[in-house]
Formats: sequence, C-alpha cells, structure tokens
Amino acid sequence: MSKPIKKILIANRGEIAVRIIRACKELSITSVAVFSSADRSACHVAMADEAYFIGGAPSPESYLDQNKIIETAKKCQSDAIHPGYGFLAENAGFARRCADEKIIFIGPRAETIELLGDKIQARQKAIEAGLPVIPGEEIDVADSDDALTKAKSIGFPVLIKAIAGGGGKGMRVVNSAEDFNESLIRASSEAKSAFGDGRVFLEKFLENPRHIELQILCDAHGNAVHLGERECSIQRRHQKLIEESPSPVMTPKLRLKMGEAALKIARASDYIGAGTVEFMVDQDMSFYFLEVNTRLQVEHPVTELVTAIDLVKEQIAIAENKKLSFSQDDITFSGHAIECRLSAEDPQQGFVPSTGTIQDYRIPSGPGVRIDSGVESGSEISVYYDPLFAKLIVWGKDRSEAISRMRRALEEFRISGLKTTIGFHRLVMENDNFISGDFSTNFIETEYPNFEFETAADKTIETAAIAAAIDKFKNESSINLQNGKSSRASVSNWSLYHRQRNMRKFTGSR
Amino acid sequence: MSKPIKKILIANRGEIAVRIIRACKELSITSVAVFSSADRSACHVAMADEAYFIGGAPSPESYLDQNKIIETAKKCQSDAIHPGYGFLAENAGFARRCADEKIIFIGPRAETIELLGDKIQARQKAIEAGLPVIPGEEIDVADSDDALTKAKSIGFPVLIKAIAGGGGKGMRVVNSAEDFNESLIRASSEAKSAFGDGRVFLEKFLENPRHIELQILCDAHGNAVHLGERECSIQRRHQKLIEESPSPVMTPKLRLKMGEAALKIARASDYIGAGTVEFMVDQDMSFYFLEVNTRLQVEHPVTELVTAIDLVKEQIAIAENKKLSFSQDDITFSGHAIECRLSAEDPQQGFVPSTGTIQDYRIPSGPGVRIDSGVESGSEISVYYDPLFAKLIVWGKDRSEAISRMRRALEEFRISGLKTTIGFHRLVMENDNFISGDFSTNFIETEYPNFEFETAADKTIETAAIAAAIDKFKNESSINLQNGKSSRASVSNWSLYHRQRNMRKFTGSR
Amino acid sequence: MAHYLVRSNGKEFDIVIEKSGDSFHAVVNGRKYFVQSASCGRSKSVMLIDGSSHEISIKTNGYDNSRLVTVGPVEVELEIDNFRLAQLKKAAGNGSGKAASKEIKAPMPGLILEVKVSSGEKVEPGQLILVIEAMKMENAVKSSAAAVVKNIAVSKGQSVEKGDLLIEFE
Amino acid sequence: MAHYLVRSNGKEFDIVIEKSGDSFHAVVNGRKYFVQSASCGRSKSVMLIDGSSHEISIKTNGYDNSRLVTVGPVEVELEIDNFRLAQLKKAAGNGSGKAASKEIKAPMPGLILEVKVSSGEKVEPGQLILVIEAMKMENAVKSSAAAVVKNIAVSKGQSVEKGDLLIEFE
Repeated sequence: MSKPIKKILIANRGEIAVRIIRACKELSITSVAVFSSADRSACHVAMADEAYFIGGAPSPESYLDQNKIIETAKKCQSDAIHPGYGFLAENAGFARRCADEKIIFIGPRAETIELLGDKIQARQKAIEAGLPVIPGEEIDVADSDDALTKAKSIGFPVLIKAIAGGGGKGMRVVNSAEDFNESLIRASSEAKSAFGDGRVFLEKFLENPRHIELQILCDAHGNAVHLGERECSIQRRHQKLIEESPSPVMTPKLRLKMGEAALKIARASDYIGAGTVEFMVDQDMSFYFLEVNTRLQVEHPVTELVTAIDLVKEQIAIAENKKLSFSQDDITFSGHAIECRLSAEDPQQGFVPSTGTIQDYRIPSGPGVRIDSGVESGSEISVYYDPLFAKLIVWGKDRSEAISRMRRALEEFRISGLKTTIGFHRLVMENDNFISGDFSTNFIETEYPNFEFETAADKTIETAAIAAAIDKFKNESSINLQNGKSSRASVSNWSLYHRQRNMRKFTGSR
Repeated sequence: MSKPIKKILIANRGEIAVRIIRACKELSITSVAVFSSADRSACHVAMADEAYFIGGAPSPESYLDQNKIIETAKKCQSDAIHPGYGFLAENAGFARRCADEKIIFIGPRAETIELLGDKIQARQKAIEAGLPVIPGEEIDVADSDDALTKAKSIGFPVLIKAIAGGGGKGMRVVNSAEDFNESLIRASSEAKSAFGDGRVFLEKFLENPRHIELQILCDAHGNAVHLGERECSIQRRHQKLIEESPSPVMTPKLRLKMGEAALKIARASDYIGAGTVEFMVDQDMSFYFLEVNTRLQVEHPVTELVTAIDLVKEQIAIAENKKLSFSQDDITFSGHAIECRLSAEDPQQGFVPSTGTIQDYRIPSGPGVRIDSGVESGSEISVYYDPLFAKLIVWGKDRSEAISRMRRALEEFRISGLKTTIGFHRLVMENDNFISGDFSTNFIETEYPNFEFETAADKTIETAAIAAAIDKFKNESSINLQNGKSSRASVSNWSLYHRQRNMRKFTGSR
Repeated sequence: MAHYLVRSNGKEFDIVIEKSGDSFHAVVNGRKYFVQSASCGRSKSVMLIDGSSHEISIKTNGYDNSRLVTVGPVEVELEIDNFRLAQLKKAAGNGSGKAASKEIKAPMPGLILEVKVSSGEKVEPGQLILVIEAMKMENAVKSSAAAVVKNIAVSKGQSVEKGDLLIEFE
Repeated sequence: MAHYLVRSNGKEFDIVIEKSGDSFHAVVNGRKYFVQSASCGRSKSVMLIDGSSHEISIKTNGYDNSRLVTVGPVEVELEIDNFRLAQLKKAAGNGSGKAASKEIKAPMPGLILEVKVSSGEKVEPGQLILVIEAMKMENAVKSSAAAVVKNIAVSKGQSVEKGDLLIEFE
C-alpha cells in the first residue's frame, strides 16, 4: 500500500539539495534543509520551506552527524530523509537508523547498501549473478610483501581501490613494482580518512577503457527497469568531469545486454530504489562489472533529458511504496544529453581548489539548456566541501547538436570571484577526439598532459588591451572633469553638467 | 539546390533577437545585431558576433528603418536577414526589397505575406480553400451609418479589427450600438498609427471562444507539416499572456482536422517557411479560421518543447532551400509545455507599463525550465519598445506537472527595479479554472475584473515586518558600534574589533 | 532590545527584537518567534522564523522610514518606526483619511494622443478624458467621478512621464 | 588623446585612444580600429571593435596598474601604463628575470596531513615533501628541483591558506 510522503528532510547541501528541493516543491511536499555554520545563507537554505542548523562547518560536525540529522528530522516531523549523494547517502548504518526511527530513508534498504557498498561482496554477488568482472582480489595492507606478490601475479599496471566508498577517493593506478608500496599506503590512508575503512582491493588495470554505467529503477513490488547508459569516461583522477547519454559507442544490442546485466545484479541484491551499475568497457567492447552506486548520481540529469523521466520524483514515489508507472517497453530514448560538472578549481594550476565569494553569477538559458546550480551571486565557496558548484546539462537532437549547444551555453556562462573549470570544458568541446567520440578514461591525461591548456587567443588579449585602454581613458576624462582639472581655466557649473551628460551618453548610461 | 547561409543579420531586439542569435551560434552562422541608441548595451548587442548602430530610440528611426537595415546588411555582407516578430516581420515590402537586393529574407515570400497580411484577402483564400470562417465583412470607417447598419445585421456583440497587422492592436469588441461609433474611430486610428492602414473589418463576436493556433512548417519543395496546436486563450486586450501545448480541450481527432485545415490554407497560398494558422474555437468545439501569422510567434517555444523540433533552425534550413528532414508521421508530441510572457507592467494598476533599470535579475532553472530572456541585471526597460522582457517556458510529463513546475519556477524568479507580471502569473497558476483547463479568451476579465488581485498574504506581510525590524535592529547596533555610542563609557580598540567580528558572524558574513 | 511599530497595508505590527547569541527573539503583537538571519551578498539575506525559511531583500527609501521588503518573490511596502516615536506621532494626530482625488496624473509614461475635454467642462463618471499612447497601445484615461475640469496641464502630441499632472478638477 | 602601453602574457600593445563623437579611434601597434563602448550596470560594458561585439568587464587591483579584463567568458590579466611612464620605467631597467624558487607555498587552502622531510635534508627532484588535504582529497606536494631544506614553516595537523609559506630551501 502506498503511503504519501508529506515532508522530506534533505541531508545534503549544494546543487543536489537544491535539485531535491525543486522536486519537493513540484510535488507539494514540504522540504526541510539542514545547514552547517558555513552554509547559513546558502541557496539550499534559502530555497527550502524550512531549515535547521546542525553544526560546524567541517562535515563530521554537521552533514555527517547522524544524531543531529535524525534529531532534526524528528523535531520537525519529517516523514522521510533524502540523503542526496556523498555524505550519508551510502551509509548503511544511517539507513538502518532511519528505519529504526520510522523515518523513510529515500534510497535502497540498509542491507542492500551494506552488501553493495562492500566491493568484495558486491563483486562476489556479481559473479554469482553471472556478470563479467575484472581479475583481482583483496589485499592486506599490513602485509606489503604479499600484496606486491599479488600485484605482480595480476600484472602491472594494477589498480588499488578502497573497498568502501567511491568517487575516486582511495584509488591509485600503479604502473610498476617500485611505486607500489607508497601508492598502497596513500590509497589506504585516504580510504581510511574518507570512509573510515582502510581496506583496499587490487585489480587488473584496463588500458584505455571506457566507463559506462546503467541507470536502474526498482520498486518494492518486484518491478525493475533500466534507463539506458551514461558515458562517463571523461575523468580526472577517477573523478568524472563530463557525462553523456547515449554513449557514442553504444549499440542497441550492447545496451540490451548491459541493461540485462544491470538488472541481474539488482534482482540478486533485492534492490529497491534508484541506482547505478557501473561497468568498464574495453576496446573490443567487452564489459566488466565495476560496482553499484546505491544512490542518485551527480550525472543523473543526462538520463532525465533523454528519457524524460524525473529520477528524484521516481525515488520519492518508490519510497512511498508506489509501483513504477512504466515498464521497460515504455522507456524510449530521444536525442542526446551532455553534462559538464562546473567546479571551483583552477585547471591551469593542476585543478587546485579555488575558494572565494562568487560575483556576477549569470547562468545560460534558452533552448535545450538546464542548470542544476547550488550557488548564486554572493555565495561563498569554502574549503570545507566539494568544489562542484553547478552542473550544466544540454539536450540536442543528436550528439553534434548537443556539443554545439554546450559550447554556446559555456560561452554564455559568467562567474567571477574565483577560478572555475568552465574554460577547460570549452576546450574539451572543441577537442577533435571528444567530438569524434574517440576517447577513454585516459582522455584528460593524454590530451592535456601537465595541464598545459591553451590560454586566451592573441585576438582576445588584444581586445582586452583595447578595453583596458578605453576604460582608463574614460576614467581619466571623468577624473579630470570631477576635479575640475580641465585644460580650460574656468568651467561654469552648467557646462560641466552638460559635459558630464555627454559623457554619460557615450558610455551608454541613459 | 541548398545554399548554406553564413551570416544572418537579425533585424530585431530583445528576447527574440537573443533566441535567434543562440540558434546562429549553435549552427556556426555569424550573427549580426543592429541596435538603436536606446540599446547600445542591450543583451542582443552583447551576444551577437557583430553589431551595428542603426539610429534613434523610436523604432521608425531604427528597427523599422528599412534603408538602414538593408544598408547595414550589405555593408557587413550578411547573406540573410531574420526579422523575428513584430517590426518588419510581416512587411511584404521589406521582404521584396531583400529579394531585390539578393539578401535571403528568413520568412515566407513577399507575395504570401501580402496575401495573408490582408485580412480580407486571407479570409477569401480561406473560404476558397474550404476553411470555416466567422460571419463578417469589411466596413467603411467614413460611412459610420452604413457601418452601424452592418454591425446591427451581424448582431451585437461585434468585433472591429484592423485589416492590417495583429497582436490586438486596432481591435475592439463592441457590445451595443451606443458604443459602436467611438470604438470604430479608436480602432481605426490605432490601426492607422500602428500599421499605417486604418481599414477595419467587422465580424460576429463569439461568446467565450478559445484561441487555438496551429504551427506549420513548409519547405520550398512542396513539403508541409503541422506541429500541433498552441492554446492561447489566456489573453488581455487581445494580447496573449499564457500559451500551452497541447490545448486542454484538444482531441487527436480535432487536431487532425485542424491540422488539415491549416495545411490547406498553407498550400493555397504557396506558403514557404514557418507560420501559424489561428483559429477561434467555440464552445461546441467548432473552429473558425481567424488569420495566418507569416512569422515566428512569440509563443513558438511551447511547440519546440513538445515536439523537440527547433523552429528557428528549421526556418534557417528552409531559407537555405533545404528539404524538411521529417514528414508529418515523424512528428510526435510528448508531455505538456506552458509559456508565461513576463512583462514590465504593473498588474495592480491595470497593467500600465513600468520602466526602469533591472536589478538583481535571477532566472530560475533546474529540470524542465527554459528562459528566453532579452535582459539581464543592469538592462534598462524603456518606453520605446514592447514591455515583454522574458518568456518562462516549462515542460512537464503532463499538464499537472507543467503547472506545478511553472509555479516552482515563477517562485524562483527574482527581478527588482520595476513592476512585472510575474506575481500575476503566479495567481493564474493557482486559479481553479486555469488548473481545470476550463477557460476562454474572457478568462482574465471574468476572473480578475477591475484588476483586483490578491495582494501579499497576511503571513507574508508579517514576515516582511519582522525582516524590516531585524534589519533596523542590526543597522542601529552597527551604527552604535561604528560611532562608539556604546552604553559603556569606554571601549578598547580590541574589544570593539571583537564585537564587530561577532556581529559579522551573526549576520552570516564570513 | 528594541521596540518597533511596523505598518503595511492597514496592518500594524508591534515588534520587540532581542538578541540571543547569534540569533534573535522577535515578539510580534505578543507572539514570540525565534529568528535567525544571515546575509548573502549586498542586500540579500536568508531569514528563518521558527525554522521557516525566507529569502529577504530590503531596500530603503533613502532617509525616511519606508522600506521595500522582498519576501521570496513577493514585494511588500511598509513603514517602520521606533515604537515610542510612532506613539508620539499618533498622539500628535497627523491627519489620516485621504482627500478625494482632485487631479489625474499620468498612469504611465507615454504620448498624449488626444485630449477629449476642455477647461470648465463638467464630466461624468467614466467619461473619456484623454488618450495616452504607450508602448504602441492606446490607453483611454477616464474620469472616476463627476467633476468640473479646472485646468488641463497637457496638450495633444506632448510626451509625459509617469506621475506627471494631466488634469486638475475644481 | 591618450597613449598607453599594455602588457599581457609577454605581449606588448602600444595603444593610442582618441575620442570621436560618441565613439573612439584606437590605434593598436599601428593598426587603427573604430571602437564603440557602452556600459551596462556597474562593471560591465559592451564594446564593438570595427563592429565585432565583446562583452567586457574590468576589475582593477586597487591603486596599481594591473587589470583583470573579462572578454566574454575569458579572463585576461594585464598591466596598463601611460606610455611615457612605461618608457621611463623601461629606461630605469627595473630587473626582470625571476630568481629560482627558494620556497614552497601552499598551492591551495587545506590541512597539512604529513610532512615527509626534515630541516637540513637534501631532497631530489620529484621527491614527496608533504601532503595537504583539501576538499577531501589528499594532494602530494613534491620538490621541483634538488635542494636542501632550510626551514619547515608548518607542522602536521596545521591548517594553511593558499599562498602560506610551507618550506624554505637554502
């Protein structure tokens, strides 16, 4: 029996909190934001119907504090909690606590999160369900000699990755035995600090693979569908930068096979909710199960644009115990969607985070453009959270239209006050290998080694120089007028006024 | 044979110029803006690749000056001119001049514009093509007695409308013989000043009709399709305010019939390009031919959202002599789209135009929201041009989702510095008769007689009062601190600094 | 602690504000609220009243006591005074109750197309007084009551700004 | 008329600006352009160079001669001087050619996770010096050349701002 949700606490911040609040508003569900001391005036707080303070800026004191979040949900009588992505989204303990407190956790059941969150168990499940996997095994970080032996037997290059978590944290590619030990320690330490679990897994590193993932939706009544794939190969340090759907290399036949594989592991793990089954696809188009993300993905909008299905609303409907309102045959794919993740990072300096107050924020619009943004003019980007500040997603009737639309939209975007990756995305949209669809997860390091990006074109620098000269000329004229330092000995008030009016005219103020 | 267009001069301004520039950018066509002295720093000038000054602020000195526009097009070597809507869009003489100068006019042929621009001829053509028309005839403004006799024979209420032009200008509904004479003079004078042609036509005024129009596309090779209907009944003084597709009363059978009728008149007038065939639909769902608009409509985006066809790009392709890339059977309709026209008008004061400089302009975004805007922060709305500053268009899987999304998007919109119709649109989106789809062209005057709109809710006024009090409290505390007018006799520099820091904290600045 | 009187649209709010740590207590016509307020950019702030979130922007009309407060997408005009000052003003009894309108001002900027009355003429309610063209539309200006025209301040063909005096009645 | 020298990214522009009615003539390294410039809002303007349209925003670094000019979506940093002043500066020959880096500054704000060297230690090019955590990522800071550590300005667990001194070499 379906039970309507009336109030949702969103245990997140930034663009994904805004995304979920928008869905709530359209469903007439009361939205509740929570915020840290760094987010008192953040967009998600301003947009939500209600908002409650939950602690200090560092996430363990606020967005990761289960007690405070549960307490707030109970105090304001929220029926449900949407965790977004990151923070508590894939925390089985938190999902279980919600269940104990009779608060609906908008995500898969705790057991499913637990099973699939452990890469070893998930891999085992995938093997049992008949999915192809990449050769590999768990290693003991303490026994570095044994680990090295195992790495050698798999054969370099190998990939070390955290058993808990994802998103590129606690992940290292090791090309040779010499670098193995340090990488192992770094990966494990990063995993421990990010997920509280230092265990790592070792697997064969595929050369020039593609990262392709399938979106799934499963209700509590045994209905499960996939919503096609997302191509996520454009990555830097295992962090996705650009995603699209369909994949430029996808065929209907391969989509059918990968979709079936995705639904097999979903069924094997009694999956309920929205989820993503990630695969590596090698150069001969063989695919290997990678992991299941038991949450809404950052890149979910590309799927929404090609299927016209609202994934957040579907998540909520599933959490309300509703049946899916469509079957696999009802799902059609139309056109092509691309997403660029816009981050407060400086690509010219190796993508170091850039912090500051956003000024002059102007988002593009017009046909086929969607922005999921978590900031506006006056917002502050702090060191505490993920540097992703907005996602720019476009739809086109085909890939070529989508790329030219993305180019147009990136050109319209304005933001000042800090460095962003917008210019970098503009470069990629002009890159021949990107345009031809011929790329792998090595795209960034192959195309832009040492982060050497083209700077402004000569013509643009000349334009800037002229602009600066005109500006200085105008200011100097204006200062002369204001100070009365005119070449003429005396200027009557009236003629001064008259000249200022003229000046206003030529500067275009009316 | 198709001939690629390389450079388009856009003989327009505001949101429609921006819309066309966006299409040009995505097609790698060089865009050329023209501007009057009131538009030196307007959005369309900033966005175009090139821009040229064409004269004074009043449109006859600039946007309506055919000589200057043709001269500019030749000087900058534009292959084509896109007229947008309004201004020269339906001027057969201008279309003919473009043809003479070997500049492609992006619109129907001059003969078609001439034929259909004359309501009498268009009506005759429609009758010949077998379309149903409303009873009526042309009248002689000078012979008011004869005109009144004709009005009486048709039967009051009657509609007086300008034979030239459209958009509600030179149009009057007359309910009784007493008001007839003055209305006739006003309508004719308005028509003369707007279109240079004071001739008027008299027809039976339908009670509670709907205004439904069909979008057509016809190439130069004899292929013609319709793209479904737009429901445009929400009007004020014959100016459309809200449009949607599909119409809430449309059936597949009626769409087929109206689509066939639209294509009949298109074929009868050798139509080439994008166009709109307008119909009145009465309460028993009989439809009557009204007129053909031989241009892109303001409301074209709702059709784009439900058909996924880019009408501006199709216009350009047709102008390049390309064949339509789809047939009627390829056109499918998905979901529901609604457009709100956002104007600088004050609904509380009878929709009087509001002028000024736009401040704090923030457009909504997120899933299913499109903005076609011609302004940004710092833009000036002057008295010289149409008060429409932006269009907000949403897509939803059904009408109900589209309405709730429109509500959400209108709530996100911010603009200050002048009065707008945004609040009015929010009221309409909550109106039961709008929500049920039960309305006619009389909706505004029936639902909001005397422009008596609900003002801010009591709770909102209370919130504003608290905000003002807190703000005053903060400012007074801050002034006290700055002036050292503390109640304590002396304050050390350090403790003053400390208190200011605290204050910053509680005001949320970091 | 501070005590204010806020008036808007015929409503009065007696408001006492007290600071409480980073936040405030507001007592509004006797009802107590917990208020948090954080600024964002120059003129914007986010205000939480007992947890309810509001995006606020406040514009001051220069030196005086009137404010334009934007609550989300809604604009509210109001006047705020220190409570004691407001009481004094009231006691002084500066007249309320607007006099009947003795003039017509331009409802919008535009061009006078026609003036349909003459000085000394007696007009009926709803009678057409003049026609203004603005943004390509002709707008009829009619009288709201019976009156006698005293002075016509504009003539045909003249451009007017919003608020300009058009007609005075006796 | 005014004469400027603009420098950016190793390029020099000798620019003469002359007013011409509402517009300007700009002679840039001997080439003449017709320039129209209209401001829009506080810091924005639309500039047409021989008809080519550019959206411009200019930020000044306070008192000095450096500017951050945004041309459409592209930021360009440059320096502008009056031409004669620039010539004088050049004649005075204030030293160019940067000295080799003798220190490591924090490339981003963050938390020092580990310091892998000690004072007096000789380091090789590419050697791991320290690890900074920022936005949940660990970032390895390595030496760019062989050097001897003179001073370690930070310690494990310390928060640093971008540009803070981390390590000095001899």
